[in-house]
Amino acid sequence: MFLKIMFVLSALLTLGGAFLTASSKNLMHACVYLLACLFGVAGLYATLGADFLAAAQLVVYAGGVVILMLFAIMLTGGVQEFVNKFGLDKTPSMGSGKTYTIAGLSMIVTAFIVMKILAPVFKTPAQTDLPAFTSTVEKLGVLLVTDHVLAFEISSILLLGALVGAAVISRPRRGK
Amino acid sequence: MALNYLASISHYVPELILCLTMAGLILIESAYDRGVKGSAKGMMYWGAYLGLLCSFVYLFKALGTEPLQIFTRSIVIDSFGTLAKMIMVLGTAGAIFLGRQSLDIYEEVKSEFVILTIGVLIGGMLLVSANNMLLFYIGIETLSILSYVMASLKKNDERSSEAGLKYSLYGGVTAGLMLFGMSHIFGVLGTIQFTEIIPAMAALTKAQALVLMPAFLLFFVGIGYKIACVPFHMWSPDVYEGSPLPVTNFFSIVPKIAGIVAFVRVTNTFFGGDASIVRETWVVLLMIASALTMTVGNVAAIGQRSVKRMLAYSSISHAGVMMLGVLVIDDLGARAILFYAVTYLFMTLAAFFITSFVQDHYGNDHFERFNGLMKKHPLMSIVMVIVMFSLAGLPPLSGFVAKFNILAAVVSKKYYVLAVIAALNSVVSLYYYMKVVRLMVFKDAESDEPVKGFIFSNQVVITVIALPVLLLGVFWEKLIVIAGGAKIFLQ
Amino acid sequence: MISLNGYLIISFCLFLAGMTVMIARKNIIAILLGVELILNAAALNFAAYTRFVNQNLDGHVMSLFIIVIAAAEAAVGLAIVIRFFQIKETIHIDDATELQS
Amino acid sequence: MDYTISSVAPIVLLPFFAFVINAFLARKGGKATIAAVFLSCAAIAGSSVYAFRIFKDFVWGNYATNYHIHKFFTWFDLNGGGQEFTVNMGIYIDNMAAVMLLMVTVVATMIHIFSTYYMKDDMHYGRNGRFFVYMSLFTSAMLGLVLSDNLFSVFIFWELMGFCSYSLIGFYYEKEKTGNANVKAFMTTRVGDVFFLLGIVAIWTAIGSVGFVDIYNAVDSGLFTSTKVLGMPLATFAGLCIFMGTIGKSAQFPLNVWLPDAMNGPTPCSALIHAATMVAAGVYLSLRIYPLLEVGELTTFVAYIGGITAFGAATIALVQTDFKAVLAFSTISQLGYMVLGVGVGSYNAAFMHLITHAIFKACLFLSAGSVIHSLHDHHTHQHVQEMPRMGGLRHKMKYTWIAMWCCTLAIAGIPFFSGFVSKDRILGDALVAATHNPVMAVPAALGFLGALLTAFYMCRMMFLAFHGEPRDKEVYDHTHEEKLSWNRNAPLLFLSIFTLGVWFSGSLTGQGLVKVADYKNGKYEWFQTLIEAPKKGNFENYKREAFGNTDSRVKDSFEMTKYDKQHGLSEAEYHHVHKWHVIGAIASIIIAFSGVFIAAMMYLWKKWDPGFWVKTFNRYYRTLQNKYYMDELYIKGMIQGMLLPFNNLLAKLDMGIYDRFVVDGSAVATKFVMKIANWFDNLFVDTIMVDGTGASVKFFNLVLRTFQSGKIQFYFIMIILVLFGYILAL
Amino acid sequence: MSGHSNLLSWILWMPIIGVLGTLLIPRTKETMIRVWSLLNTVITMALTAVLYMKFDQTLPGMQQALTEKYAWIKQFNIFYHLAVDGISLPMILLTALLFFICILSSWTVKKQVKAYFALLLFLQSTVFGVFMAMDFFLFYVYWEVMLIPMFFLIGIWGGENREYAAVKFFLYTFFGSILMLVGMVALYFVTGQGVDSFNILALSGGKFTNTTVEIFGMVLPFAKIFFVALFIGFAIKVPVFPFHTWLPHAHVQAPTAISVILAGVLLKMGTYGFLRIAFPIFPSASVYFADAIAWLGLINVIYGAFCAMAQNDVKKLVAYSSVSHMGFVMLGLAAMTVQGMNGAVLQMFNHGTSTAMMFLLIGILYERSHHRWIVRPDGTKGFGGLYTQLPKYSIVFIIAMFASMGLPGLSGFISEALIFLGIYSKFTTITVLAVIGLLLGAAYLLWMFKRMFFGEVIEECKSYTDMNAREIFYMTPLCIAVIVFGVYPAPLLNMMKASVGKLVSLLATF
Repeated sequence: MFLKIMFVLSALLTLGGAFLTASSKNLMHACVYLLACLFGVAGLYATLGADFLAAAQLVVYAGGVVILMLFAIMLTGGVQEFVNKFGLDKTPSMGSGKTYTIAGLSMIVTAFIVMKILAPVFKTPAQTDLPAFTSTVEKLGVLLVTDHVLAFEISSILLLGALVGAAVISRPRRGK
Repeated sequence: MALNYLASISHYVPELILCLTMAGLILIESAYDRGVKGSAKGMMYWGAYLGLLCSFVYLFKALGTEPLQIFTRSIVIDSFGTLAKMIMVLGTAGAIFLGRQSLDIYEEVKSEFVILTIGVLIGGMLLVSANNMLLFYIGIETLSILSYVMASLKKNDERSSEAGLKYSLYGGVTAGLMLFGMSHIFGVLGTIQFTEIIPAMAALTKAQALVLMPAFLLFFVGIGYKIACVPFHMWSPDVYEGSPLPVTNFFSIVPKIAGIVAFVRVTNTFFGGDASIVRETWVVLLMIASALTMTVGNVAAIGQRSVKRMLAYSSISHAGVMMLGVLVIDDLGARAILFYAVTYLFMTLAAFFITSFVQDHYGNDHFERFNGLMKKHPLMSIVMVIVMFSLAGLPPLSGFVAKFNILAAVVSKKYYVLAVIAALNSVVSLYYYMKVVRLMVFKDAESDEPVKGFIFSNQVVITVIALPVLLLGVFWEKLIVIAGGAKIFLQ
Repeated sequence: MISLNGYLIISFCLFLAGMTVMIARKNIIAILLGVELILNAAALNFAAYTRFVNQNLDGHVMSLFIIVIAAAEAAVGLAIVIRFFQIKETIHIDDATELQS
Repeated sequence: MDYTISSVAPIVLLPFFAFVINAFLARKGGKATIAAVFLSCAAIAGSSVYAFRIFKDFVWGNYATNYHIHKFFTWFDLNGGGQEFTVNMGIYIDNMAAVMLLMVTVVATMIHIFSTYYMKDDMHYGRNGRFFVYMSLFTSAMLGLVLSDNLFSVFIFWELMGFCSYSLIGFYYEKEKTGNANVKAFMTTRVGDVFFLLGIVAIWTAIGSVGFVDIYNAVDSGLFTSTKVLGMPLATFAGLCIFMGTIGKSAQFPLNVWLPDAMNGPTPCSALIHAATMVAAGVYLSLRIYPLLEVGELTTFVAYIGGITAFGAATIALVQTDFKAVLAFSTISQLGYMVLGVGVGSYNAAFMHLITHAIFKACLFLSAGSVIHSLHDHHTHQHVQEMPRMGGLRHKMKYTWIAMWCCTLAIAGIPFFSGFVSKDRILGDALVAATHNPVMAVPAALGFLGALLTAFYMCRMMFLAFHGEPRDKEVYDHTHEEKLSWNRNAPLLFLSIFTLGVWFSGSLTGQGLVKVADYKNGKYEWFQTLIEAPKKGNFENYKREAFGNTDSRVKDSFEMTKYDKQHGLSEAEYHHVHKWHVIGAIASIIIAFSGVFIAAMMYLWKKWDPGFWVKTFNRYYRTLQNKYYMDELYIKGMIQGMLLPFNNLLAKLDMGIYDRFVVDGSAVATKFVMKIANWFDNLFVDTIMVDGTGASVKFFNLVLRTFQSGKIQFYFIMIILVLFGYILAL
Repeated sequence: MSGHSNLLSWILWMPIIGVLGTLLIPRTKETMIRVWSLLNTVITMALTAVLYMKFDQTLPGMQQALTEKYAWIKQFNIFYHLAVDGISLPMILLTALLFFICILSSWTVKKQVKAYFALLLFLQSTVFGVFMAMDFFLFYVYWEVMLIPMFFLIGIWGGENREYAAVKFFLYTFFGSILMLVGMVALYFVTGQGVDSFNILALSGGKFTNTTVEIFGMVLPFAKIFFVALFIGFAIKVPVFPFHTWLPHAHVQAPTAISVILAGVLLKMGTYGFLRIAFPIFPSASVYFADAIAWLGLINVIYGAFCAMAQNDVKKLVAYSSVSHMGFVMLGLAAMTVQGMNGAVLQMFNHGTSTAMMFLLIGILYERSHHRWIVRPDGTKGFGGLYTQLPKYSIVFIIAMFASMGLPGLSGFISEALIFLGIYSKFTTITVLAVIGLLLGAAYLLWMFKRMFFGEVIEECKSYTDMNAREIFYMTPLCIAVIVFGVYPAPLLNMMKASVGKLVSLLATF
C-alpha cells in the first residue's frame, strides 16, 4: 500500500514536473519543475527497489545537474536588452504557440513510434510474483568492480575528458 | 575464452597506454606555465606520438591472435576490432600532426586538442571492442562528449561554438533515443551482453521479434548519428564546417570509422544468426539508408564552395558506401569495410592536409584557392590528384580497390540494384572531386605566392600518406588477407 | 497498478515531454532540460525492466551510468552554451543558424 | 596460244604501273613530267597490244566459237574458327569482254595521244602530268572492270572510275564551279552505286557468290525467283539495285544531271570518261546482268528508262549552244538507246551500239577538243566553246571537220556508218517488242523520235560550227590553220575510220538488208553471232579455275543458225521479226535523212527559218527574219525557242525543276534535316539528357540545401519523421 | 601456369619505362624528352613487330605461347593475365603505330613538354593493357586508368573549351565503365569465385544462359541484365547513339595527337570490349539484343552522317564522321556472321588509320591557320583554294578522305563491304537503310573538301606553307597502310579470321 501511494505520488510528481517543465513560460521555473520531476523519478526508482539508483538520482541530478543548469541560467542573464533580469525573455525563447503546435504534431508521430514498441509489451501478461525487495547497493557494488569494472573505470576517461573539455571551453582566451 | 579482472589487463594494453598518455599529457599541459610553452609543446606531441606508437605496436602484436572476451565478457578483443583500432590510431596520429601545423587551432588550445583527440580515440576503441550495451553507450558518449568540445575548440569563433552547440544538442537527442531503444531491447531480451543476443533472439517468437524492430531502429539512430548516415546526418555538414579544419579531419576519420566498425559488430551480433524476417527487414532499411547516404552526400557535395565542406559531405557519402559493407552482414562485408577504412584513412588525411595548407595560407579553403596549384606545388598537387581520383574510385588507386571490395560484398548477396546505385554515385562523386583536380591543373593561379607552410617535413609526411593510396591500389593482396583474417567475434 | 505498464507509460510520457521541450523551446538551456528528461525516461525503463522482467541488475548499472554520463554531458553542454552566449550574446536557438548550406 | 596471268594481267597492270610511277613522277615538272606523259601513253599502247591479241584470238582466230577464259585467285578468305568465307577475284573473258577490251584500249590510246596535244600548253607541266596520272588510273580501272569475273570486282573498279571522274572533273581546281561539278557528279553516281552495292550484297548472300557464271547458273536453277527479298523476288530486287548503278553511271533518267556538268573537266577526259568508256560501263554492266533483268521482269522498266532518256536528252540537245554541251546531251541520249536496247532484248545490238558509240563519240569529243583548243578569245584568255561564235571552221580545220562529219553521220544513223548499224537494230528490235507488247510502243516511239532529233541536232552543230560564215570573226581570224600532226589529227582520223558500218556488219548497211542479200550466210555478222545474251543451259562449261599455266579456254562451237534456234523462233515468227526489222530499218533511214535534211534546210541551206518555228510556237518573240545577221539573234531565238512547250517542259524538268528541286532540293532537305539533327543533338541529347542530368543533380542539391537549414530543431523533427517513415515501412 | 615468353609484358611496360625516363630528364631539355619518347615508341613498335612474327595465324583463340599468367590477388583469383589473339593483335599493332606517329606529330607541342610526353606514353601503356588483358579485373583497371592521362591531355593541352570537354569525356566514360564494374563483380560471384572467375576466356562460352537474377522480386535472366550493363559501358566508348555526345566535344577540344588516339584507338576499345567480353560471355543475350544493336548502329551511321554534314568546324565534322563509321562497326558486330564480324574488326583497324589521318591533317592545317572553320559563324570562308596553295597536303587529304568514305582500293571499302555482306543476311531492312549512310558519308566529306580546297586561294590562306618533311614522314606510314590494306587486306584478315571465326561459331550456337 505504501508502495502504491509512493508510486502514485512519485508518478504524479514525475508527470507533473515533466508537464510543467515542458509548458512553463519561465526558464527558472522550468528548471525547478525539472527538479521536481527528477525527484519523482527517484521516487519511482525507489518503488522499483532500486535504492542505489534513487540515491544516485537524487545526488547527481538534483544535487548536480539541476544546480548546474540554474547556474547556467543565471550566467546567461547578463544582457539586458534581450532578456529580463533573470536572463529570460519569457515568451519568445520559451516557445510560442506555433512551436508548440509543431512539437505537438511531432509528438503524435513520436507517440506512434514508441507505441509501436510498447503495444506488444503491454500485451504480454504481467509477471505476478515479483521478488521481494533487497538492497541493490551491495550487488551493484559487486557488479561495478567485477562485471562492469571496465565501464566503471573507463568512464573516468569520459569524465576526465569532459572536465578538460569544459575547462577548455569556458576558460577565457589567454592573452586577452 | 573469457577473462576476468586483472587477467584481462594484459590484453587491454593499447587502450591503457592511451589512457596513461592522456593522463600524462594533461599533467604536462598543466605542469608548464605559458612561458615555457614551446618546449612543453614538443614534449606533448612527442608524448602523444610515443603513446600512439606504443599502442599501435601492441595492437599490431595482437593482430591475428585468437579472439577473446576480457573484463568478464564486456570487451571483446578480436582481429576485426584490433585492425580498426590500428586504423584509428593512425588517423589520430595524422590528426595530431595536422593539428600542430594548422593555424585553425589556436596556439593556446593545441595541447587540449591533443588530449581530446586521444580521449576520443579511447572512446572509439571502446566502441569498437564493446561487447555489451553499457560499454557501447560509454564508448559512444566518450566519443561524442569529447567531440562536442573539439568542435567548439576554436573559441571566440561563433561558427565553431555553434558547431559544438548543435553537435551536443543533436548528440543528446540521439543518445536519448538510442538509450530508449536499448532499454526496450534489454527489456525483451533480458541482457545487455552482445554475445548473448543471438541465442536470446533465437528463443523469441515472431511477435516478440517484431517488437524489437522499432527498438533497433532507435538504437540505430544512435549509431547512425555517429557515422552521419542519412537521415541522421544533418548535424554533420554544419559541425564539419564550423569546426576547425584539423578537427573536421579528425571527425571524418576516427569517430566515423569507430561508428562503422561498431555498427558492423552490432549488426552482426543482432542479425548474424538465422535469416529471420527481422533480418530481412533490417537489411532493407539499411539499404535505403545507405543508398540515401551515398546519394545525399554526393549530391550535396557538388554544390559546395568550400573544399572542407565538400570533403565533409563526401565523407557522408563514403559512410554510405561503407554501410553497404554493413548490410551484407557477413565476413566479406567486414573485410571490405576494413579495407575501405584503411584506404579512406589515407585518402582523407592527405586531402585534409593539403586543404589545410591551402586554407592556412590563403585564408580560406574555397575551391578558387586551389587554382593553379600544380605550377606552384607539383608534389602537393600530384598527391591531391591521386587522392581525389582515389576517393572517386578510379583504378589503380586504392579507393577503387576499396570500392571494388564493397561492391563485391554487395553483389555477393545479389543486391544488384544497390550495387548499381553505389556505382552511379561514384560517378557523381567523380564530378566534384574532379573539380579540385581541374582547378589545380587546368586553371591559372590567382597569385604566384607559394604556400609557406609546406616545408620539407610536411612534404615527406604527405608523400608517406599518399604512398599507400597508390600502392594499395596495386599491391592490395596483403591487406586484403589481413582484413579477411580479421574476423568478427560473435559467440 | 504497480506494473511494468505503469512505469512504461510514465517513461513514455517523460520521453514525450522531453521531445516536446526539445522541439518547442527556443531557449538552448531549456532544450538541454529536455535532454535530461529523455535520458531519465530511458533510465527509468531500464530499472523497470529489471524489476519486472528479468531481474538482471545490469539494467541498474545501465541506469546508473546514464545518470553519470548525463551529468557529464550536461556539464559540457552547458559550458558550450555559455561559450555560445558569450560570443553571440543570445541563447535563442534560432540565432544558431550561422552554419547552413 | 596459252592464256596465263602474264598474258592477260598486263592489260590492267601496265596502265596501273604507269599510274603508280606517275604518281611520284608527274608533279616534279620538267623532264620527269614528260617522261610521265610518255609512260602513260606507252602503257596504254602496250595494253592495247595485249588486248588486240586477245581480240584476235577470240574474233578472228576462231570464228563462230564461244570462248571463255575464266580464272580466279583468292583475294582473301575468312576461313578459320569453324567459319568459311572466300572472296575470289578472277578474270573472265568472253567475246563481249574481248571486244570491249580492244575498244577501250584503242580509244584510250587515241585519247592519250590526243591529250599530249591538248594538255600541252594548257597548263604548266606539273599539272599536265597530274592529268595523265588520273588517266592511267582510269584506264586500268576500266580495263579491270571489263576483265572482272564478278560483280564485286566490277564494283571496285566502278568506284575507282568514279574517283578518277571526280578528280578529272575537278582538274581545274582553282575554279569554284569545278568543285560543284565534281561533287555533283560523284554524288549522283554514288546514289546508284550504293544500290549497286546493295544488289551485290543481296546476291552474294543468296547464292554465296557474285561471279557472273555463278549468277547465271543460279538464274538457271531458279534461285533468283524462289528467294524473296522485302516481298519481291531476289532477281527483281537485285536487278533493280544493280540497274540503279547503271542509271547512275550511264546518266540515265533520272540520274542524268551530272553528265553535262562533268564537261568542266579537260576535253580529252570528257572524251574518254564521260563519253566513250566510263558511262558505257553502266550499259556493259546491265548487259552482264541481263538474265537478272529478264528473270526479274525488269525489261519494260529498263526500256522505258532508256526511251525517256534517249528522247529527253535529245530534245535538250536541240537548244544547246555550247559545243560540248550538245555532245554531252547526245551522249546521254545515245546511252539511252543502249539501255533501250537492253530493255527490248536487243542484247547484241545494245552492245554494238556501245562500241560504235564509244568510237564515234570519242572522236566527236576529240574533235570538239581540237576545235575548242584552237579557238581563243583574246580578251578573256579562255577557250571558246560557244557555237554562236564559231562558223565556217571547216576552212581552218579540215581534218577535224572530216573526222567530225564521219562521226556525225554515224551518230545520226546514216546508212553505211556504224551508228546506223547499231541504232537501227535497237530500233528494229524495239518495234518487234512493241508488236509483242503494246506497252513497249512508247519507248519504241520515243526511240524513233529521238533518232530524228539526233540527226537534227548533230547536223545543226556541224553546220553551225563548220559551215556557213564565221560568226565571230575575231576568233576565227586568230585561229590557226590546222596542220596535220600526229597527236592532233591522227587520232581523230584513225577513230573516224571506224565509224564506218563495215567494221561491224557484214553488210555495209546493217542488219535489215543483209538478210535480204545473203541471209544464208550470216558469217559476216560477227557481232551478231558472237555476242549473245547469257541464256539458260549455256553455262555448264563455264568452269572456274584457279590461275595456273594452262589455257582454260572453253570452246563452244555452234552452227550457223544457232542464233535463231536459240531464240526458238518459228518460221512464222522469224518472218514477223524480219518484217518489222525491215520496216524499222527503212523508217530509221528516212528519219535520219529527214533529220539531216531539216538541219540542212535550216542551218546549211537556210531554206527554212528556224525563227519560223520560234514564231510558230512562241508568240512572245519576234520572228527572226534575217538569216544573214542571225549570229547572236539566232542563238537567242533558239534559246527562246526552248520555250516551245514540250521542250521547255522537258528542259525545265531536267535542269530546272529536277535539278533544283530534286537534287538541290534534296540538298536543301538534307541540310534541313541535318540542322534538325544537329539541333537535337545539341539541345536535346546534350542539354537535356546529359547536362540535364547535371541540372537535376543540381536541383536535388537545392532541395537538400533547403533541408540543411541549419536549424537544429528542424533536424530533430526530421529524425522523428524519418523514424516514423521507417516504422511505417516495417 | 606461367607464360613461356614475356614479350607481352615487355610491350606493355615499355612505355612505362619511357614515362620513367621522361620524368628523369630535366624539364628544360625538351628535345631530349621528345627524342626519348620517340625512341621509346620505336622500340615498342619493334616489339610489336616481333609479336607479329611470333603470332601463329592459324590458331583460333589465344596464343598459348605468348600467354602470361601470374597470380596477382589470390584472394579474389585475380591474375596478371596477358594474351593476344587475332582480335587484339591488329589493335596492338595499330596502337603502336599511332603512338609513334602521335609522338612525331606532337613535336610542336610547346606547353609543359615533359608532362605531355609522359602522359602520352602512359596512355599508350594503358591502351596496350586493355588490348592484352585477359583477366577481367586487369582489363577493367586498364580501361579506367586510361581515363586519367586522357583527362589531363585534353584538359591541359586542349582547345579553348577544353575543361568542359575533358570533364564530359571523363564523366561519361566513367559512368559507362562503372556499370561494367558491377557486371564484372556479378560475374565473379555467379561463377562461384573460382580460379577462373575473372578469366575472360574461361567465362566466355555462354555459361550464363540459364542463370537468373532477382531484382525487386522479378526473376530476370542474368545474361540479359548484365549484357545491358556491359553494353552501356562499351557503347559509351564506341560511342553508340545516344551515348555519343561526349565525342564531338572531346575530339574538337583535344590536341591533335590526342584526337588521333581518341579516334584511332580509344573508340576501338568499345567495340573490342564487345568482341572480347560482352559477346563471348553472354552469347545468348548478344543474340537476343542483336536487333537492338543493329538499329542503334544504323542510327549511328545515319545520325552521325547528318550531324557531320551540319558542321562548320572541320574537326567536328570528322568527329561526327567517326560516330558514323563506328556505327558500321556496330552493324558488323550485330550481324554475328563471319563476314560482318571480320568486317567489323577490319573496320576498327581501318577506321583507326583513316580517321587518324584525317585528324593529323586537320592538326597540320590548324598549326598554320589556328582555326578550323570551314565557314566562319559570320558567313565568311575559313579556307579556300587550299588545293592550289597546299598541293601535297591536298593529295594526302584526298587519300584520307576517300579511305574514310570507303573508296575501293583504299582501306575503308573492304571492311564496309564485308559489314554489309554480313548484316544483310540478318537485317535486310537495316542494310537497305544503312547504305544511305555510305551516300551521306561521301556527301559531307566531299562537300567539306569542295568548300575548303576548291576555288581561288583566299587571302589568309596565302601564307600557309605546304607539309614539311616531318609531317610527310609521319603521314607516310598511314598512307601506305590505307592503300596497302585497301588493295590487299589479307594480312590483316589472316590475323583475325581464326579468332573471329571462333567467336562467330560460338554465337551461332545460340
